[in-house]
Amino acid sequence: MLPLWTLLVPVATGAICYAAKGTRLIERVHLLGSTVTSALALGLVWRVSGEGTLTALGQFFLVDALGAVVLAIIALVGWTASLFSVGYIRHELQEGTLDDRQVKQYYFWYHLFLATMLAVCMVNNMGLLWVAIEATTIVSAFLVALYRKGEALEAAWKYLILCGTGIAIALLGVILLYASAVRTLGDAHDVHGLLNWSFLNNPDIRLQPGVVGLAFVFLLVGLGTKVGFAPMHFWLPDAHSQAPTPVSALLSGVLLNCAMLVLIRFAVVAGHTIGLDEIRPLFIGAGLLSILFAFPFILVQQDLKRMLAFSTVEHMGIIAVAVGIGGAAGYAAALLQMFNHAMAKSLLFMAAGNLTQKYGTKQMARVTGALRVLPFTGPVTLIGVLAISGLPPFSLFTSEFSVAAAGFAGGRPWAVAVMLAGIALIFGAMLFHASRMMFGAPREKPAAGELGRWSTWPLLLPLAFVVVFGLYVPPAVSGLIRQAAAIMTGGWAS
Amino acid sequence: MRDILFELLQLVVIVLVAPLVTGFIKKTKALLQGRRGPRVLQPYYDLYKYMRKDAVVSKASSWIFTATPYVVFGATLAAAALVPVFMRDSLFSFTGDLVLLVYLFALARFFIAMAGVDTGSSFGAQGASREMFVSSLAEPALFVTLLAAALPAGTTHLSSIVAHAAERGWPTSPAFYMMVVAFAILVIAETGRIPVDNPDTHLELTMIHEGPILEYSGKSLALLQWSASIKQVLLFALLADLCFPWGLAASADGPAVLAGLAVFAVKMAAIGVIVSCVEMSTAKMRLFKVPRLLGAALVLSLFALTAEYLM
Amino acid sequence: MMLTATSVILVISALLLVWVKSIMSSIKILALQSLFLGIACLALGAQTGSAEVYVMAVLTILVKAILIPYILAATMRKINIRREAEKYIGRGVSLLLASGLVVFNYVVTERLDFMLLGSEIQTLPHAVSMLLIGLFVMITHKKAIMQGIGLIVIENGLFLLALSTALGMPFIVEIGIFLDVLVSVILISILSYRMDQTFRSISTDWLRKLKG
Amino acid sequence: MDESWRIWEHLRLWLPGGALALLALGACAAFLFSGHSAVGRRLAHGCSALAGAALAASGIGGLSGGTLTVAHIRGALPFTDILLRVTEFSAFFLLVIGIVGLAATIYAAGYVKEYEGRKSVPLLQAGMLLFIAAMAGVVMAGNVFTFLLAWEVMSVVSYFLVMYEHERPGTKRAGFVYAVMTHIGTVFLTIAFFILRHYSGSFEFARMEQASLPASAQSLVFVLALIGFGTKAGLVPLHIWLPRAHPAAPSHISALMSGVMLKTAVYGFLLFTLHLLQPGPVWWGVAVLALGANTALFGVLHALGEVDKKRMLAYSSIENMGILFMGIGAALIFLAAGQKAAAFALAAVLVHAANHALFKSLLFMGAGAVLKAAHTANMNRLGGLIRRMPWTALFMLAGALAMAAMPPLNGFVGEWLLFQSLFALGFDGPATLLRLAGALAVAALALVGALAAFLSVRLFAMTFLALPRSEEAREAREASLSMRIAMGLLAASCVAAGVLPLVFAGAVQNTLERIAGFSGASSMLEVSPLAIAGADSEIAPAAAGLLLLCGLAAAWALARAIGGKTRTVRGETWNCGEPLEPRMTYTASGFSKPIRVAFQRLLLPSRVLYVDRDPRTPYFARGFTYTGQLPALVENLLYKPAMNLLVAGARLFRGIRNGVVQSYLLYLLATLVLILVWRIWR
Repeated sequence: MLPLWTLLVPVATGAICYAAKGTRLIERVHLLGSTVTSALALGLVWRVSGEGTLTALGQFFLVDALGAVVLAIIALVGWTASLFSVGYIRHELQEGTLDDRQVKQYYFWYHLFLATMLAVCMVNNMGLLWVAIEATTIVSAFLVALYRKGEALEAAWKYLILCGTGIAIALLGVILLYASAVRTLGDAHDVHGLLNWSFLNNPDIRLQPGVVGLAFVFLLVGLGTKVGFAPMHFWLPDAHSQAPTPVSALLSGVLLNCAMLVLIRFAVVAGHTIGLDEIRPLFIGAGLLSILFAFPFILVQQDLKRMLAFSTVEHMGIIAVAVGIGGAAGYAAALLQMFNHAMAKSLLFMAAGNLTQKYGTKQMARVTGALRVLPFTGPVTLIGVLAISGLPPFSLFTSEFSVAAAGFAGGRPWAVAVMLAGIALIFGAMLFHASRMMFGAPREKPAAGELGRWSTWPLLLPLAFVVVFGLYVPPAVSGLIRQAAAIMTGGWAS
Repeated sequence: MRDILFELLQLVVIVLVAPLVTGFIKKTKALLQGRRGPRVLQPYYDLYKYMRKDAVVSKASSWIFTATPYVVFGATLAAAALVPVFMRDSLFSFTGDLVLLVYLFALARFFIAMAGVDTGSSFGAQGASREMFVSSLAEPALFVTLLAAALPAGTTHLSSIVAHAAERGWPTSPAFYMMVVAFAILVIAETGRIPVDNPDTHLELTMIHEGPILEYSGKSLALLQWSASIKQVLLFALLADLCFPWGLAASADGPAVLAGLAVFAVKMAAIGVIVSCVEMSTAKMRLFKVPRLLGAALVLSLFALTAEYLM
Repeated sequence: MMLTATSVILVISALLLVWVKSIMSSIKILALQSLFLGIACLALGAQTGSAEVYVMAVLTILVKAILIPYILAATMRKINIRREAEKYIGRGVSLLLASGLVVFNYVVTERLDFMLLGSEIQTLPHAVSMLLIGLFVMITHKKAIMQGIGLIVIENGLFLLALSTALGMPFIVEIGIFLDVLVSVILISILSYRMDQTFRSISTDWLRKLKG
Repeated sequence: MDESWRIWEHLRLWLPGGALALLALGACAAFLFSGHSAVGRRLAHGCSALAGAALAASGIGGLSGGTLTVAHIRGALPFTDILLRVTEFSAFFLLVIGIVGLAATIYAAGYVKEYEGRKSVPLLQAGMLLFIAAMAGVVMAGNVFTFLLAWEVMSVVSYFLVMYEHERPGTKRAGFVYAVMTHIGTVFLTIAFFILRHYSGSFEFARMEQASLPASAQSLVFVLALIGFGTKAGLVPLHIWLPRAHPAAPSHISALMSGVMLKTAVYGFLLFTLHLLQPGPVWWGVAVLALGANTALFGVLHALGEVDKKRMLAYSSIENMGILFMGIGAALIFLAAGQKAAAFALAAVLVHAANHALFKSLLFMGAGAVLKAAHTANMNRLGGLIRRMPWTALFMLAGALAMAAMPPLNGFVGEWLLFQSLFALGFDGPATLLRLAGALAVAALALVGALAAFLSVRLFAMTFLALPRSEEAREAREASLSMRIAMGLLAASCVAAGVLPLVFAGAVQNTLERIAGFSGASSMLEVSPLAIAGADSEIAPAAAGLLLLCGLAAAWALARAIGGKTRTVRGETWNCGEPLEPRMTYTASGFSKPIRVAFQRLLLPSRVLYVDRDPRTPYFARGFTYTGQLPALVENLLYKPAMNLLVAGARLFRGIRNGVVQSYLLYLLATLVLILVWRIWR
């Protein structure tokens, strides 16, 4: 019954937040709700890592190690972001950029957003997987459009239209898959269970290669839009830069991983029928393209949050390359990279939130001497930038090294070489912007000093993960990741 | 025991003979120019005079200035202990080879240059700068020439080179002669003689070696000039050793040594005459013409090497 | 057979959508299209006699043929739009291009052997071409609301495909899809309303601030 | 006896790890007590002093008796184990790191007072400790992951240390260029390692050594390694970061960077060429030799053109790295030909590496002392400091003499060994052309050596001699005790290493004995406590030093004997009758002018003469301002254009994101269609 509760708690919290009166009360409810949600989710993860895949409501919910990894990300980032939200929203209230109604809406949609993402990790039926992903789009679109600004509106619109279209294309893929399943196995099995992951993730299942191949193309393009593969990623920087900062953290730290999870699941299923060699080049191609696309935009970027968004595109590319490389090592590396990136990127986005709120601008050119102005956020941002570009002793170094190693072992040296080159270039570009913002003597305005406890302490959690996982990954975590990789390899019989 | 004594004698001879050679060159130059010129022994009188004079030391200078003459003399003396003059072996041949020799000279130059700056006089600094400049251009040519000279023996160990060359007999290869010419040019440059430098002038525009020691007087000056002439003899001797090393005493017995001494005297005289001829027949070069001369030496020695390799 | 006929009609209506000028009339066309779909669904229900298909037919007619057009129209009235639908390219050209897309897609789908999927699957090319036309409409029109309409056209095509291949997706999935479509249409109308409030227009020309 | 031996055995095992632990501990202490920094500072310095000693000791310990495995920690993924070990080869570098680290620590105790109140001192100390630890980690790394981890940590930490005084103009850029260059270099290394992994099937160096690669792959790895480590070593044209970064850091950090960090690049390159790769074709050696010679010449010429003391030292580091790579090149040529002389060349490399570590860090510390005292590193504004800071001057003199490779200091031993190995190449190189190459290398080395002497004279004389050319220089005060102790330590070790070659050359021999393919090293190179003997020649530095002393004594005695006792009176320097003023004395830029003129074809110096004319009459001028400097050619001709091209391209490409949602949809459609086409017509 745990999954059901994990879904209901955030929905209820959202509803109460919407109904409740008074900011303080809302905040309390919000904090309580998100804490409970994360606790439940982590509990799920714990059970899965202990007992393996578990199902609930018959076959309706299914949580396997693969989903558990993303579930853990949602729990951690979601909790951090919700803590951060309190400080952020208070500040916006003081500034007058948000009013009480919007605050209510914010908390309402925030929890709904969490719920939809949790659903993505827990539903068994792959059709519902699609429904859940579409739901995340709609819900988060409301959050992106929270501010009463033309830009916010524009971002939300682009987000909705592009992702809506993409998802619709993906639906075509789902339908084809289902159709093929019905044709081949319909009379043998119950039609309703045909789209279940638990049923389809089975190497012995052979559907019609032609259909599934076509279906996978639609799925890749459609879900790829949501994941943010170049050149379908253009909604991403807008949405991420216009949304309230905690939401940006969720978007690029969690939502994209959810989409990636869905894509991986479909790829696994498709892999049974059409084999790996049809799929791997697509993943690697999409990944490399995303990495190379991101570089120029980061190099000549002026907007801080948009720069981070493009770096997210790059990292989704890295993950895609890792998935395309495949093999137990490749998948493990991909999942580790997912986790580490989620931590580092949410850290960076929240730090960026502090910067923008402190300086009152997202233009990097106007930010100077941040190390002095924000004695905590400044160094943290610097660490985040170094971490996100895969420098040790931070966690992404380990995972990116693993990706590269797996790539060479898996016979993709050129892909890895290109990837490494891209990463190095992007490091240069990001460091250029970061050092211009961080170092140097600050101007007299704004006066030095952090915004407050609520906007600094939450950063400690992801920071801890970024630093600790760089040197030591607890066996429990690596065990879970190995399980997940095993699920993927077990699926992808090559 | 005996040969150690003789080798010591060798050292003493160099130190004592050095001013004589200087005087001899001055004299021959004067005669060639149709003057009577100073007496051959004049340098000795000069040195004695300087030694007894009180010294005037610049207020601006530091202990570097005071120490330099001793360091220079010491380094030159150490060098003298390495070079065989009339015997095949030298006193301290085990301490080092050609490279050490060159670097001992460099050490002396190093201190002279610093002393030149130390007084704060711009002549001194200028001279120091030029000194280092010329030497740094001379060094590559010098080393390649040494390589060419050491090539037949296959070692940079001076005594062995001498021994090997003495056995070899009169060389016929063109390489040998190119090497000799190159080395001669370098010796002139290192000894600070026309056309590279003019030891007899104190015009700030022309002087190189005289610049740094301009401020010196008394004992210090004496030591510096003495070591300059010792260095000159050493370089001449080196030229003789590497180019025509015949007549050096192979063993440490009286007659051989006497013969060696005689040959040595002849060699010095010959070189001295040649040098003075060159000095009176050429004019001093502009400073920035010097690199070409040294470059020529380098090219020559490289040709010499190539020829040596191809034979 | 009947489904194929329907699908042809749908494609034609979609092409018509490319042709018409006024937004209101395109909404009407959309409603009609959805109605056709509902009817076809009913017929299929009659053929197979499965309750789920009936329910879906009713839902289609209620949601897609009545509710959604109503919402859109209401929004239009609130916005009381002044000018007609503006496009990047003229009607003739766009019609030409759209038909070109359709042809391309027929060529493509020709090359895949769908005999495995059985005869009804002939609707696949039509579905795909509706998808392409929908995209085309979204691309060529400047009015924000038209992009919403394009989205629904795509949805209709897909629904048709689902119907023809496997009597629709599993029931619960279908319900979910309906819900998503409905909510997204509501969102679209809200956003276009706010657009009108902010820019005094719903032309996407105003949505060009976020570049680079 | 036996008991003590067992204790020593235990120590050998525990020292290296212990040193790393101490460093980490110290760093933490510095952080924890950052509030009241006095406590933190003492703790941190205590730890790192101990650690430095421990590293040096473990270096000595590691020089004999096989490989020690220090630590092996399992990682989350199969290839992310952390493996630390000490081989004879890495022990040598540990020794160097230990000594310099120790000196730097002692020096820092006094030097950091400079920053008290202005900046966070604990951060600086923590950085220094981590830096030392990372460098030790690089040479102790036993597998690829550990190596790259330590390597990158080293880069990151040093980046932060360079940025320590980020308010100063130019520092930002310096740090940025440094970080980017070194990171790109690391990418090359990573790929090289992975290629090796591909053929050896293991990430452990010990296993990689047995792998045999096809010739093409070997050469590829070699080139990648050359680029990767060449970037760290500052080989021209990959050097641009070095003259910016090294001077920007606090002086003891500059000392560590120039003295030790560059040596890790040498270590890495030797690790590849001697251990991981089989002996390769001759052209490897020739390429490295040429590159090295080129770098050395470039470095020394630019150093002579520089008036900022620390920048000048940085360029001279480039020069010395060039010299080291010349040696490596010679060694590679001999290896390719299977000649024993390789051992000799390698001995030259190792000895010179150690020597350079000693005297360059000494010089940087001296420069730091002067900087702290006179608040300027511009030599045109210094001068006459020998009276104000006699001790610093003395130690700097030792350093300068060492840098000029003057006997009997350590610089000479390395220079001599290198000359010998190049002579050996000239004597009996594998082929005629190679012998000629040897001759040319000899010429290049001689030129560089002589110019280095010029440089040292300039460095010392223009800082400490003549008259102070600025108010600050007149006000300068002697460095604090700890700084003097540190410099004295290094100066003493310079002399020691010069007079008793055993100190390093002996260690080198132990090392060479065990490097693959040098079992016969001893036959080539004999090191007795007092003398080094090669096949071709021998020197006894101790005897040479003794000889020099005797010479000095003789000089004094002679002067006394002949001249008797004379007086010395103080007088004005003769200045054409004018009183001598500081501004009349020669400046650093004037001192090296002849070089700029002679090499102007190569260096294209810029010279600007600004004449402040008297408005009333055209014939007189109030003043002249002359500036002559060397342009950074490589940057202007190579890097800047490339960078501009990149940025312009990016701006152009950014245009596709034009903000029009329809066009985004078009991209989507196009992608879909393209993939479909690819899928179907494949």
